[in-house]
Amino acid sequence: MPLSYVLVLAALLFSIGVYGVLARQHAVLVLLSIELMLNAVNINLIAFSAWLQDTGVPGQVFALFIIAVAAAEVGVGLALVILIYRNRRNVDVEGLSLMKW
Amino acid sequence: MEAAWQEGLFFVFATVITVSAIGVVTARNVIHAALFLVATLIGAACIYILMFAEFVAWAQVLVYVGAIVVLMLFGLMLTRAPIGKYGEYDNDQKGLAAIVAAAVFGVTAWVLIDSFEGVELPTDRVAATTSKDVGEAIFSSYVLPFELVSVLLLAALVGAVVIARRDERVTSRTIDAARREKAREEDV
Amino acid sequence: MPEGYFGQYFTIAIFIVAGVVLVLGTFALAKLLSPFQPHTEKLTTYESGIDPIGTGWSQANVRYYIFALLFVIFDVEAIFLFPWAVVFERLGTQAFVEMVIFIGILTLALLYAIKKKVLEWL
Amino acid sequence: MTQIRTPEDVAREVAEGGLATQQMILNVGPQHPATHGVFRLLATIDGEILAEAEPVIGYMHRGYEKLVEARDYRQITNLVSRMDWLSGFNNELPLAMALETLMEIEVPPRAQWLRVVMLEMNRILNHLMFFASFGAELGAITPTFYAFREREDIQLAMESATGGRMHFGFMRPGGLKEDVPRGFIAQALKSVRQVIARLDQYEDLLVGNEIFKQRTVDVGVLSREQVMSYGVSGPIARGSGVSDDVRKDEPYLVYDRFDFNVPIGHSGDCFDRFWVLVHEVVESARIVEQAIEGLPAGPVLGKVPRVIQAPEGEVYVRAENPLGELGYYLASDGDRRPYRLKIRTPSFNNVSVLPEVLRGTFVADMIAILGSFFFVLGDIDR
Amino acid sequence: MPEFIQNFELTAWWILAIKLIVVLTVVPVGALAGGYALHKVMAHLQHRLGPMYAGGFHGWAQTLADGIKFVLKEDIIPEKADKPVFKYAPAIIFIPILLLYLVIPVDRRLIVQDLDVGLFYLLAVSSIPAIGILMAGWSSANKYALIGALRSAAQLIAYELPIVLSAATVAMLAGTLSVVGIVEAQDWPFLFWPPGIGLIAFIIFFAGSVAEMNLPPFDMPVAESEIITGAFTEYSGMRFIFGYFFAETAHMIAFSGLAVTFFLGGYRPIVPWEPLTVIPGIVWFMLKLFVMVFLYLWVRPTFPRLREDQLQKFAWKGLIPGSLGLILVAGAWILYAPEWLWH
Repeated sequence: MPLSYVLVLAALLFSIGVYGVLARQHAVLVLLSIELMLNAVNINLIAFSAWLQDTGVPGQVFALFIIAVAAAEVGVGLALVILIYRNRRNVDVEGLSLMKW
Repeated sequence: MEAAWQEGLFFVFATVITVSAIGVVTARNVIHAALFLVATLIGAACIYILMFAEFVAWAQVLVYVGAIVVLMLFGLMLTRAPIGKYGEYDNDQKGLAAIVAAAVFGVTAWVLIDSFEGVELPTDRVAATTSKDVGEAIFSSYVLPFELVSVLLLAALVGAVVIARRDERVTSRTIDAARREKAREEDV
Repeated sequence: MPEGYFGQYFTIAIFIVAGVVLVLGTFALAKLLSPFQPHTEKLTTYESGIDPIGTGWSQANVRYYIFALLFVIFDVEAIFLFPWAVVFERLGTQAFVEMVIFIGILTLALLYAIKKKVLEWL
Repeated sequence: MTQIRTPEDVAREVAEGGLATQQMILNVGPQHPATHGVFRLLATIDGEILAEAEPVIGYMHRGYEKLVEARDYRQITNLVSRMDWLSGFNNELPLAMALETLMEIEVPPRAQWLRVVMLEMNRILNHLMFFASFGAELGAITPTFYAFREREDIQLAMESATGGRMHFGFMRPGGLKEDVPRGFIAQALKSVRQVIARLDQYEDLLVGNEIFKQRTVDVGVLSREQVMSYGVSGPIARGSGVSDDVRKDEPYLVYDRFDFNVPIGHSGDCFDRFWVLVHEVVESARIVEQAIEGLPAGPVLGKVPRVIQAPEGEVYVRAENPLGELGYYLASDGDRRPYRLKIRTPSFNNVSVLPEVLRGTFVADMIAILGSFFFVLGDIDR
Repeated sequence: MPEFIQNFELTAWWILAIKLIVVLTVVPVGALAGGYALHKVMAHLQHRLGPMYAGGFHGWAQTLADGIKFVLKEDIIPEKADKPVFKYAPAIIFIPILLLYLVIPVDRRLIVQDLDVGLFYLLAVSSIPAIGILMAGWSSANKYALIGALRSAAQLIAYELPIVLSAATVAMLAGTLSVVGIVEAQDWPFLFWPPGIGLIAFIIFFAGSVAEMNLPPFDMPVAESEIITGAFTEYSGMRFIFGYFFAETAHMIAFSGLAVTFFLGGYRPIVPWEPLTVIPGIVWFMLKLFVMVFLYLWVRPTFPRLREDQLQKFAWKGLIPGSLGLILVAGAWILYAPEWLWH
């Protein structure tokens, strides 16, 4: 199976994530789209790891680290969203112009 | 024979991933979007298994599906999901966003296809990467990032606790904000 | 039928499909056998026999979020714990100390949460 | 006292944004497993915590006080028996006593002693029922079956004498309907002794259980002042350390001849209320034992005119029902029917204090508190 | 003997088919039998007889009759519910539980599929039902269901961790994640060696699994006296069965199997004496399984339930720090305990 198939899939997933980040208003949905992008990265890493199997498994290890980073990102991100929701009763990223307020 | 199997399955999973990822970014209901994300994540886990990374695949299921999505669902139930079943969550730059996304996809896909033309993934491996391989790699070569992960998680927890902790001042301010908002709506 | 590594997952995939068929098949069977007489009263939301006030999609408690976050953090720990569990005996003291530090830092997180009383309810 | 809001009021408040902190209105009841019938709590909850709870009653209102005005006294005896369906005999007693006072009927000693036997057995029945339901509400299912095992024996004894299992209709102004049958004495004695003997099991199963203590100690504390100001009575009042028992304070029948204690709690939490309840079972069993041992011979019905017709006058009679103080205020204009019968039921007053106790507790504690506020719906709504 | 039996060859496909048939029979039948055992054990612990009529002998067909009744029940989906999510939430709860059965070795060779990461697979799969429960509770648009789902999910995740961490202890002692490898690595006396570690891990695992299955004293997600049936308040018919009853009993049997595999030596004889080793491993496994199932059933009618905050406190301040400490103790033991203590 050609490596480029997997890479194109990852690219597709990544751009869907990009679309989500740009087109969504709800902050949690933006976070979900970021997860899509992180997963695209993971797919890439795993694919390269499978390709370069003779050099050990750094790709997979990095994927694990990315999962950990995603966990931290979601944790803090959602906490921010909750705080914003508490103060403003909505979570539209469009309305987030606290500095101008 | 093996290669054909692998390729066919790859296309099945790729379709699942793509369709559900599109579901994530277009769903009209936030919970549905999160559930589409579950499908995407499980599809990605299947791809990992196809790429001989079974440990990462199950780690993905354990952490992403079992924990991060649950956290997301809790987060959603803490915010907008309860109030309306369906809502308009897209902003008015949908068209622009689609163009940007398509451009990103076009450029990266072209670059990737161009640079990795003719590279074939191995399909004849007898065994996958074992948990032993992963463990040895982490605990001999990647010790520092591993320890940093714990610091990162600690920082994330501290940050989240500071931000999301129940605080009386916040609550009363919330009420004020709600009143202000209501007044603003009435003005309009 | 594939063998070796793919064979293992082929079996599991078959069982997933079989499970789906089992559940959905039973649903279909139930649909065939059971009566279907919808009625407005029957389809209302149950709330102790009273018409619900407000919607059922109400806001959750923020404490649940902290619990879920703690869980995520320790779950991430678990994915590093298992590779460690199978190799630390061979790698010896060095790997053991690494894990002691790792668990120590995460225990700090738990202690912080306990100290900030986010695990308390009232 | 907080004003009771109707659902419409609350709905309006929600619509107006008065509850902007996202509190949720939850109806607990009228059709809910924990409310023993059609009792409704209008709970405002924030996550798992109750901001406020309003009891809404009246779903079972049958208009007893009006019904009795159209019935003669014999019919009324059977009617009030159904008011608090767990302690029928106890409901019948004060009415008979009121009539006896007005009509100046002498009750023969055997009837008095037998009444005590029946009353206390009925009290055991009632208390065991709440023992069972409290356990069930806290998720322990086994106590239910233990309690019903004991209830069955006592009920068999009472059935052999009265023919009824819940609504006995055995009381008559002036005494009892008839003498107890042969074998009743032995059976009653055996069943109450069994209860005493098995009390250790209950102590082990619930009272001594660590989880049970965690769920009940310091939960739903009812202060002495609240007891006083809301007119709470019965085991609930005694759980808060208020020594209030009509049997001791104002002995009626022959209660002054028996040696029994009134168990008193001190902290007024769910655990103390439950502890009082369990220990009252023993005390009641001891009274039954003593009453049977000292049972005099003789008739069981005094000289009663053919037609029961209370002379003009009024009387207030109170007695210690299993759930608290039951009072009948009987005003007669000399007819065969009461002119007015005002019923003061224990559960009504006891439940009125609930909003005070429930404020700021957990949803789970709400269930423990409801379980420890021993009430019967029929008794509240009459 | 008919010709087709003589010519029958046990190819890989046939083995797979047999495995499929066995598992798909064992799981529902086991769930029914577990339900019957639940009725009977509980009844006898409470001075009752339990079911006595259905089917004749001691009411053996009671749960079967219940099952048939539920198939015939009308499937009511509330008007306000989110229909697709509501409909398929029970499947998301039940199918992962079915998948747990795949890696439990009933005998040395009798296992559906041994995986190199078997233990990890188990934990990953058993973390999925939390999503199903949240789906069920949220889609019902019912307040009780939502409270129940939140409680349930919070409880599942809080008690998932003790299970994961005690399983990590097991993996450390065995030095492998393969389930068969774990059974093989255990030495007599399974639970009690190394001293304390195995037993404490077992207790933590047991407490965690009782909570995962929503058995008392951890049954507040479905506390009928508080929130009716929690997330399943609006469910009826077959969906209720798969989401709740089947899931509960199938979960119980699966976790009993896991406890046997991780701690009680799986299919190996309880004492390594010569005459006992003749008895096939499947018999030993089943015996130990029955003991475990009975333990779970015994817990059920014994305790009142805890409160939500007490439950979380028990997990986060008791079990989780305890199991983290246990991991370090086990690691120190494995690395530094003198060799002669080991064998």
